[in-house]
Amino acid sequence: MTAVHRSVVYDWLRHDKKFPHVWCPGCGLGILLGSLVRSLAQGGYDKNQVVLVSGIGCSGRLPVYVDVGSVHTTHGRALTFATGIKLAKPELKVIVVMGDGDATAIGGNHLIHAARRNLDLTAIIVNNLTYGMTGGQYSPTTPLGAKATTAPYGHSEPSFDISALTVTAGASFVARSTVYHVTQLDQMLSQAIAKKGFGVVEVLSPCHTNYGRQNRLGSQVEMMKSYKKQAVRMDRWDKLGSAEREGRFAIGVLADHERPTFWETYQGSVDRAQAIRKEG
Amino acid sequence: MIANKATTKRGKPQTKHSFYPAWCKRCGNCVAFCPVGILISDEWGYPRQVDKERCTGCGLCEMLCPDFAITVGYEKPGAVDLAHPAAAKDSPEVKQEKSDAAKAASNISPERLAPVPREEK
Amino acid sequence: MAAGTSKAAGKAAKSRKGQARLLQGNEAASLGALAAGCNFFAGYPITPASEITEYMSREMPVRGNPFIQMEDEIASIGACVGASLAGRKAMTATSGPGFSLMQENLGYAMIVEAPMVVVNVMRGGPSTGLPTNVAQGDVQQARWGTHGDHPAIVFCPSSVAECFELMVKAFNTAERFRTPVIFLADETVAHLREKVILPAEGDLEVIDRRRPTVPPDWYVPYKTDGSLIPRLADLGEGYRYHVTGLVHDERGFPTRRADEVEPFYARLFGKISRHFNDLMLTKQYSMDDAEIVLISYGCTARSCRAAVRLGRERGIKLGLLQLLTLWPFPRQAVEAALAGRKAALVPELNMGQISREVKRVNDGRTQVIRHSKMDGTMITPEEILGRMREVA
Amino acid sequence: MASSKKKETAKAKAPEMERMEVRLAGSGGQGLILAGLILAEAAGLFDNRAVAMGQSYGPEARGGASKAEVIISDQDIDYPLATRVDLFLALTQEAADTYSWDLKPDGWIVVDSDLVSHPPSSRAVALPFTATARDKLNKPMVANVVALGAITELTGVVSRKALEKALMARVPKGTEALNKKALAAGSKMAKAYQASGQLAGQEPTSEDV
Repeated sequence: MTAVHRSVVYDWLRHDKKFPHVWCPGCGLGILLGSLVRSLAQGGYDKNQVVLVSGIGCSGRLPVYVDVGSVHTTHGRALTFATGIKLAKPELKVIVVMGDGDATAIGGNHLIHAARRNLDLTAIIVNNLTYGMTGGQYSPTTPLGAKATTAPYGHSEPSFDISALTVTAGASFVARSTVYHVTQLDQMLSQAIAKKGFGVVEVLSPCHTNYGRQNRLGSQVEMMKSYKKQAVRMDRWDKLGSAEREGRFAIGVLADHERPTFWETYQGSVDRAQAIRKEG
Repeated sequence: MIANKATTKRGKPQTKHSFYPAWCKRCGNCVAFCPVGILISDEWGYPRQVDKERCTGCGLCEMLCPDFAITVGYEKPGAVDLAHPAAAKDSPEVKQEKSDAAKAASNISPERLAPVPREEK
Repeated sequence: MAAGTSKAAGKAAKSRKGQARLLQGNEAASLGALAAGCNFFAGYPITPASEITEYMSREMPVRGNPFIQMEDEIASIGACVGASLAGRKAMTATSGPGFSLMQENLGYAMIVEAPMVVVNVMRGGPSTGLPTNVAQGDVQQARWGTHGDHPAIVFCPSSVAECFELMVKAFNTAERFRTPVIFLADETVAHLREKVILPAEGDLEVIDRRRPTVPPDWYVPYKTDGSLIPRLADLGEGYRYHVTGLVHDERGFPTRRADEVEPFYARLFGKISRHFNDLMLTKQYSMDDAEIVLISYGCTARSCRAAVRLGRERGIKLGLLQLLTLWPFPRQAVEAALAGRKAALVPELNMGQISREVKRVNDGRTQVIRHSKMDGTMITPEEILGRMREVA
Repeated sequence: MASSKKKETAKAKAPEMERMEVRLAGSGGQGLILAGLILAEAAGLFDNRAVAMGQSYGPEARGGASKAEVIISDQDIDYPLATRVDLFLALTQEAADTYSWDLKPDGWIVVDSDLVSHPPSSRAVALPFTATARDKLNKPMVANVVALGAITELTGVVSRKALEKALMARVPKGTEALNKKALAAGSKMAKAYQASGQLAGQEPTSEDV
């Protein structure tokens, strides 16, 4: 595998869409955008064969910056649109970018069913622990006790572990990384995109503007530095006791296995249907 | 492979940073995460390279820049960067420059410079 | 029995085109969709529309086309919009509760101008309502269900034969105008079996969307010629453009500029209103000398036809204007039907959703009376004739 | 109207038929919807008349009263549901009770003699459909076909030939002979019934109306 140079991103960005982009200064989405584009270029995909689909929220604005077919859909439903696109044209590489609220609150049902069906899609879930675009309300991944504009006295619900959820639901590939671990992120994305079946990459990304400010976590620099402290690579994570795991999270590949995709099993139905019809 | 590239005193290829102030939002990622600490914020919060010689060309600043406002390339042989003459390892001038810039930058928070866009979903 | 039905249906689908067949409304609608080129179906089962989803699950794999039963109706219409953008002729079918769930993505299809057909087989509502009973309560929802102001095209069949014909028309309209089209049937028509003679395949006019002919670099996704209908490129064909539910400029990128937003909406409405005459379908029964006119649609139009027949046997000069297009509301046809009549009666299985439209376009000289029924059963011809005393 | 059809034979060109409403009722699982389909296809596709068929939709898949209604006419069928039923077949007491409120006073009422102890009218023709299917054909599930054979013979609502063709097109492969037998058993019992003269005196009296 020959490495592409970082500057390849400029070949993939949409220059008729004016930069700078809409996100706040320091937002991790920009880092993810670069990482995603590098991974696509690295994989040698044809721009014409890639479709980027997103929902609503800060992450929803990501596809517009990439010079591929891009579809910015409704809140929580990006995976359903992607399902339609993929089934309509199975040869396309369909990548879905969602936020944590998008993917696990309003779109939680679609997420688990997409994983169960094992559609050949890549789902990138940008987890910033909050609803950033609408002002910092709590999301299903907001930690217990954290502050949000709708949890002024501290959040009273436990949170989802997105990666564990999608592993259980049957995704072929699940990995977690952060925008701080950007070289690892490039790798995880490359693997997920190349994977046949439903690939999930959970990307922790700081929202210093809303989540960080309300919880006094400092600027995105401090938040990214905290990722450095909290993130533990999978091989080490397995050796940690539960006390040591407190306040930390694992990064790396959580699941990677082969399962037939929906399209493959559906071809079985197609064959049987055609055989039965031929018999009359 | 890198024969046509300028080299540093230690024989490594000489890197060249390009900054695009038009895209830069002055978030400070590049300055904060440069492993060798050769990027500083100027008085407006824009990054600037102070010690070209020590740049390893790792590209982390480029990858961690959310705004695609930095590229790290290689100096062409013989090119002279007039704005940033090669500086010795944190020479007194560099130290002074860093502390001046830090002072200036501390007065201006990035958030104040670029209002946070807010919209309803 | 299930095996017998599917076998007969399958055999029939192949060999009996152009011949008489006994079909259920839902089956005829499905066959109409297939005849019109439907090659993508995503749905979620719901009474009384499940037969369409079942029929498609049998027929799509035979043709090698995708069928998927999604996790809910929101997902179903989402998948249809995605497939439509990737070049397929997509359809989903549901009933009231599912149709309510679909509204947001229906609005999305409207704003990105994705051609597709949404079937809503009306049952009693609101909420779970009367799942197996007939009603016509979704007429205004079909027009105004999704938020924001937008045009809507809604067809409403009253017989099994019309289920087929109007479904072909629905797909052709969707493709021609680049818009979602709603096929609004009701439980009676959807479950009714009638003998129909389907046209042979070659006799049908099938319209496909206009795709760009320029090279990708020249493609401006929402720029239009005089027709106001932009050309739609399939995803993955080299035309790398952006699709968004935000109001967008000609290039497809979000805009909030007043000088781009206004023309956007003007075009969205204009592309439909410019072709009103092609869209507004009506049928007339005994209208020439009618003194009292019935205006109706869906299964209730069948009651009206019987009432016209029975009324005339009794010396009441009744006529019927049947609306096959509910939206855009066939104003001219209704105006013409009202002109010079003693009175108009609008029977419907709701509290007056079309009668208010009839009243709206009435010039005031004709008495317009609504006849509402909401007990989960059809209006009988005798009930309509029973109103004649107050009319005459 | 029904009586005028009595002597019609399969070969003769069927006379012009005005709207005729048939209701087949029983309990879910007795195959009355299928019987309705066969009747409708016989009339529509093989006798070449206009036909409309509706059926009851309830939450129960089995049990409970269920019905199929077939409207047959040589004119276009405007109102597609039954208004006054010309021919009512009931295979259970519950169905006979539930669906007999809108019968035509001079219409046909045919019931299963074992399962319907209290027919809706004293004029009702009671025949042993289920018993015949069970005892003579060893297949209780073909009671619906036996009944179809009988009502066709009695009323001529469709031609015998059309019914047979429609039946053969619908039934699963391998059951053709059984179904033909069932049809014949139905016709036979109807003929015997007619021969026994029990139809005399069946004209409605004031008590029935």
